[in-house]
Amino acid sequence: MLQNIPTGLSVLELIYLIASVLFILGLKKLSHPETARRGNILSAAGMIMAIICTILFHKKDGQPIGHIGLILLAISIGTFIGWTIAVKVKMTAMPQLVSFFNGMGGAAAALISLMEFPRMNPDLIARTGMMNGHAIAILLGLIIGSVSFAGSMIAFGKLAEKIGDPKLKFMRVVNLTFMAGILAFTVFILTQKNIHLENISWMAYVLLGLSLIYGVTFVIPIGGADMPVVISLLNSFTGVAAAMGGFLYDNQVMLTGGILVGSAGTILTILMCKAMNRSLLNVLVGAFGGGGAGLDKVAGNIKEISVSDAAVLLSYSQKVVIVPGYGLAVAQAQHLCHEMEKMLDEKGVNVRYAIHPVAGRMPGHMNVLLAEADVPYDRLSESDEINEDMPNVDVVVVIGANDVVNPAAVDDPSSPIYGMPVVRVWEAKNVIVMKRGMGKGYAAIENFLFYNDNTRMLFGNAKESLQKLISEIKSL
Amino acid sequence: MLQNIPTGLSVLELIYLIASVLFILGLKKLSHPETARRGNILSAAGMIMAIICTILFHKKDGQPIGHIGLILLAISIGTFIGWTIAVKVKMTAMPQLVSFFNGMGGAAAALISLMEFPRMNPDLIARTGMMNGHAIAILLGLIIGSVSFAGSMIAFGKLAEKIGDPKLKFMRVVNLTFMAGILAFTVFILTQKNIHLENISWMAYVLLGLSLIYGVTFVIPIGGADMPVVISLLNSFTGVAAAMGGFLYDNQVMLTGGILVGSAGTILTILMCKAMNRSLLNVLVGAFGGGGAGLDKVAGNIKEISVSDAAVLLSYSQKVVIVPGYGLAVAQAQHLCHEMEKMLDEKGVNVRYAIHPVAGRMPGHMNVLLAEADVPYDRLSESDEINEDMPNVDVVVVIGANDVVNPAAVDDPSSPIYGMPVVRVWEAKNVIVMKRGMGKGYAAIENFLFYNDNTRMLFGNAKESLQKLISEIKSL
Amino acid sequence: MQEILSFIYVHKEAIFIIALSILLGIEVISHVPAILHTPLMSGANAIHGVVIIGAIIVMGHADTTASLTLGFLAVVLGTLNVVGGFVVTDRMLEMFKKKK
Amino acid sequence: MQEILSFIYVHKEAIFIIALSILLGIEVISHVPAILHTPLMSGANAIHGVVIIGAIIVMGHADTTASLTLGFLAVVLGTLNVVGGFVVTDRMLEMFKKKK
Ligand SMILES: NC(=O)c1ccc[n+]([C@@H]2O[C@H](COP(=O)([O-])OP(=O)(O)OC[C@H]3O[C@@H](n4cnc5c(N)ncnc54)[C@H](OP(=O)(O)O)[C@@H]3O)[C@@H](O)[C@H]2O)c1
Ligand SMILES: NC(=O)c1ccc[n+]([C@@H]2O[C@H](COP(=O)([O-])OP(=O)(O)OC[C@H]3O[C@@H](n4cnc5c(N)ncnc54)[C@H](OP(=O)(O)O)[C@@H]3O)[C@@H](O)[C@H]2O)c1
Repeated sequence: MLQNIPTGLSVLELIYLIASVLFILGLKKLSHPETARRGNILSAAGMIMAIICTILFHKKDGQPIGHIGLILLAISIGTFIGWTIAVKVKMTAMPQLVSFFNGMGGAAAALISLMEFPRMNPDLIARTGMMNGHAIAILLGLIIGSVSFAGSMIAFGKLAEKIGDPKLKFMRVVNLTFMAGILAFTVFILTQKNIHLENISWMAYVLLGLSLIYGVTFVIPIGGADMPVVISLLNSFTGVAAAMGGFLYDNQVMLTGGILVGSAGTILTILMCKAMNRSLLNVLVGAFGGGGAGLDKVAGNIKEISVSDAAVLLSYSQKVVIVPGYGLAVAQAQHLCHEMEKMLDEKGVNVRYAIHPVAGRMPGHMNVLLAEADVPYDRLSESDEINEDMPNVDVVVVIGANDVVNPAAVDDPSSPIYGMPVVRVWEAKNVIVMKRGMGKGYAAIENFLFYNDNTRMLFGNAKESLQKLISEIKSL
Repeated sequence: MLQNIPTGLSVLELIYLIASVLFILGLKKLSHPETARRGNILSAAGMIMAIICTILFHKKDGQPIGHIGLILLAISIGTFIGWTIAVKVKMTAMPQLVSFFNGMGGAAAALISLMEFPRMNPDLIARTGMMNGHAIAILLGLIIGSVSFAGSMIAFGKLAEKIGDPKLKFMRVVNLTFMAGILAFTVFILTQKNIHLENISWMAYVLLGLSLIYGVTFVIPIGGADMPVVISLLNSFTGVAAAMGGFLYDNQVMLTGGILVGSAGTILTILMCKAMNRSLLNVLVGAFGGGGAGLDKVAGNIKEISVSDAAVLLSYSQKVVIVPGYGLAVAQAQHLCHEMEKMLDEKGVNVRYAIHPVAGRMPGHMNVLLAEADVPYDRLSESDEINEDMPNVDVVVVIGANDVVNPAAVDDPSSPIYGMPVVRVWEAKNVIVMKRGMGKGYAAIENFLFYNDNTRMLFGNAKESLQKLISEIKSL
Repeated sequence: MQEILSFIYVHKEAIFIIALSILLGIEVISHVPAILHTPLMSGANAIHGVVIIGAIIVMGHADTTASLTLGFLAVVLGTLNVVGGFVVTDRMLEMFKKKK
Repeated sequence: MQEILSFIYVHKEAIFIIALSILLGIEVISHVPAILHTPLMSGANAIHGVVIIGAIIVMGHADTTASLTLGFLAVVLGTLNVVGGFVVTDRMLEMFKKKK
């Protein structure tokens, strides 16, 4: 038995082992800031090894891989398109791009299942009926892959702002119905006995159709701002779908890689929810989200500040902290923000940025945004760090942030964001808030910071306000 | 194929899976202080499940487990002895006990290999010669198991102070020779072809003998104080030996459990070395260790303090920190130490203990020691914590500690302990050092703390000095 | 029930591998700082592109034009996932690197 | 060489399980605080007592008196490792628990 194994197959297994370990190490390094980039390269190396060696060494019933020319063509096309898109797209469009690529993986998994379904071993089915590991893996791969594909495309559309956020309360019922339907139909397929495969091949297509629709109805009602969480969830779905393929072909690298992403993705989803102080269920069912312009029901005193006063206040301060938020990204004012920071720096003002982990609409949004504008990395501090020093800060400039500077998170136990870590800007000596009006943030709740004694509002689109502020500072 | 599998075997696999997961979770919880105890219980639950279900459900070639009565008898005997020893033995004798139990596991693994050797499948050997997975697993299990057994017994003897630390420089050569011999003999066995097993069964015994001797010669030259590290290493050896059994019987729980301990044990060994700022190689080859009474070559001023002066100084302080060390354990003075601390506490003195992670001769030695004397947990602080507050401390009492309060770790780059974290007692206003004389510590290096201006020595056995101090404080 | 149990027995190694991979995934990710959530999501996204291996196998053993076409599509999509995933992740991480 | 490669192929699942377990072991332990080193060592020591499963299997299928005797010994020693290991660890950890 030992002597008859072709060397190629053994080498392939070894390569698969190495690739799996590289995936794990890569993921591990990806979760530390200093090693993240190397981690990504490690996983990529594992992937390339696995692909090349599969083409070279894989055998099925003694047959090597055929159609190599076409396979290489397909890979070239995929590489060309993937690379071009990935390199060209703007930094701020990254989340939808991740969603798009995730959908591609899901589609590939679904296609594999679709093709394997009619090819199942008739002997096996004669013996066990459809209730066997092979059939289960195929069906799960089909369902999960297509849900992931359809869902990712919707998420992509939402983030690219091509699909809106319809308020569809009844969707919850529709979704549950669909889920039950898919489940029932799967069980129906699995309990078939003594059948010919040709007679039930159509069932795979029905299942595909159902799953695609479910993918759409699942994501449609969730608010656009929650898409990062949804993408992370669909990401772990695709991982599981890929693992099903590993089960099918007794292929350990697909199994490990897929399951690894499945479990890491699930944890990541939960972590992302936690960072927003919400539960996953809450995100999926959608208790809040979408934000919008809120009515000002609070009778309080709003104090505005003129651009010239703001310029003077900033120029003669010692310590200034800038708290960027979603509005800065919307206004695409990061470059102006950096310009102002440089000008103040030249005047001898100590300027830092307080980066809240969930400011914006994706984790790390602010880092990416400010990095795009070439803000030096050492100017960015985590909000916790800045909080300690807050009482010594002369002016905090809040640019398009709202929820992440809401004192309710600290002092109002009835608030939905109570307990979320926030930048405690109200402890600084002065606060200048730049936003367009009294619009609410993502959590759609009131922010009493704006009514504080030491808060001054500078209304207007962040880009224009910053522009004015800069010319004012220049002319001082 | 699917229908013919007896339910018992499937249940067994499921239980093995659960047990493996419990082992992993248990180990994970064991590494956090709050959950450690629950972690241990989790792993124990996994083990019990695995044992019971093996007896009930295991089948080999369709045969269930036989001799169940005898097996239960053996388990009862083992449980009785193990439990009795484990419960009776004094807390301070724990390390040698761990070593003893570790040796038992190693011996069991070696015995299994010894019995499996003549039972190898003759067909397999006819086809592949001895070079097959089965034979490799058996031989590795035999070698590693017996090295671990013999080594653990020696470590046990050293910690129980039944075996000394002979200074045998030539042992290194002997060891390398033995290792090479074992390796060569193993390769010799594995390259046998076309043989009858009966003709080579004696080889297993020779290998056993060689490995046992190597286990002894490997540990003998290492200093007694380094035994915790050696035990941790042998611990991971036994894990690997157990995993070999898993390979042999295609038994996943043995495989996972064994390998898990093998890798966790290796990391732990390295962490232990790191905490002492040494490399594993340095420990094994033995650059220093064993300690001993050192000659005082430093011309400096040693200032003694009388018991009554010390009592006055302590009683009228506000903040006192006690730094316990190996000498406290040797003198078994933990109860007296607690008594003194209570008396000072009643006088309104704020007393805390600074626990250095590698004070004593095993990690956590001081925690165990002081817990035995019922010192409340919240009086114990990690050395890092205390260090910050050190300048505000009125008196530090160093009881039988030496290396962990050596300023050379901070200011003498040429010192072998340079870089090791230490309790920076010299920053306190006064330091009282209680030890018998000018004996050196484990690292056998000079300690300039004793010559500092604010240091006073209180010579004598820790137990007697404390006794005198207590009656002095009482009479104040 | 019987079927599920037999299933477990037949696939015991795969199930062990799955269980261990799940635990590893959890263990490896659980301490990631929030700012790395997006790149990590993207990096994980690239890794499940390993589904391309399956696509290659299917296509490499395709016997009809229909299955060859579907297989071709699967390989293209899988490659998109892999290449796009890794490149996008790298671009994101580039933004995080310390500038001098 | 050929033999080693074939070996890898035949035992591919076991090898994967080993690789994953190694990584898990490293991952799980790597942040343990120093004061837990000794109990952790002891707890890990108890876990490799899983070798007792092998001892039970050997003894349960022993056919000669000699092998029965050796098997008996192996089970006794294995039990010692398991029981002693867990009990000692528990005793140590008891010492660490917060007293009220
Ligand atoms: N980062 C993530 O991963 C993530 C993912 C999902 C959800 N979230 C959630 O998103 C929120 C992030 O908080 P945040 O403080 O960054 O943003 P926010 O609370 O959503 O507030 C953004 C504010 O910016 C203002 N704004 C919008 N466009 C502007 C423009 N062109 N110029 C100036 N101001 C403009 C809006 O007020 P006006 O309309 O008055 O101008 C709005 O109040 C949190 O609630 C977080 O939980 C985060
Ligand atoms: N914890 C671990 O896991 C572990 C394991 C292995 C090695 N180590 C090493 O052990 C050392 C531990 O440091 P340490 O400061 O605790 O101990 P130490 O440096 O070994 O010093 C102990 C001191 O106690 C004194 N002493 C001995 N018996 C005494 C008695 N009956 N009454 C009073 N004093 C007595 C000795 O001086 P006299 O002879 O003058 O009395 C000696 O200088 C470190 O170097 C560490 O790296 C630790």
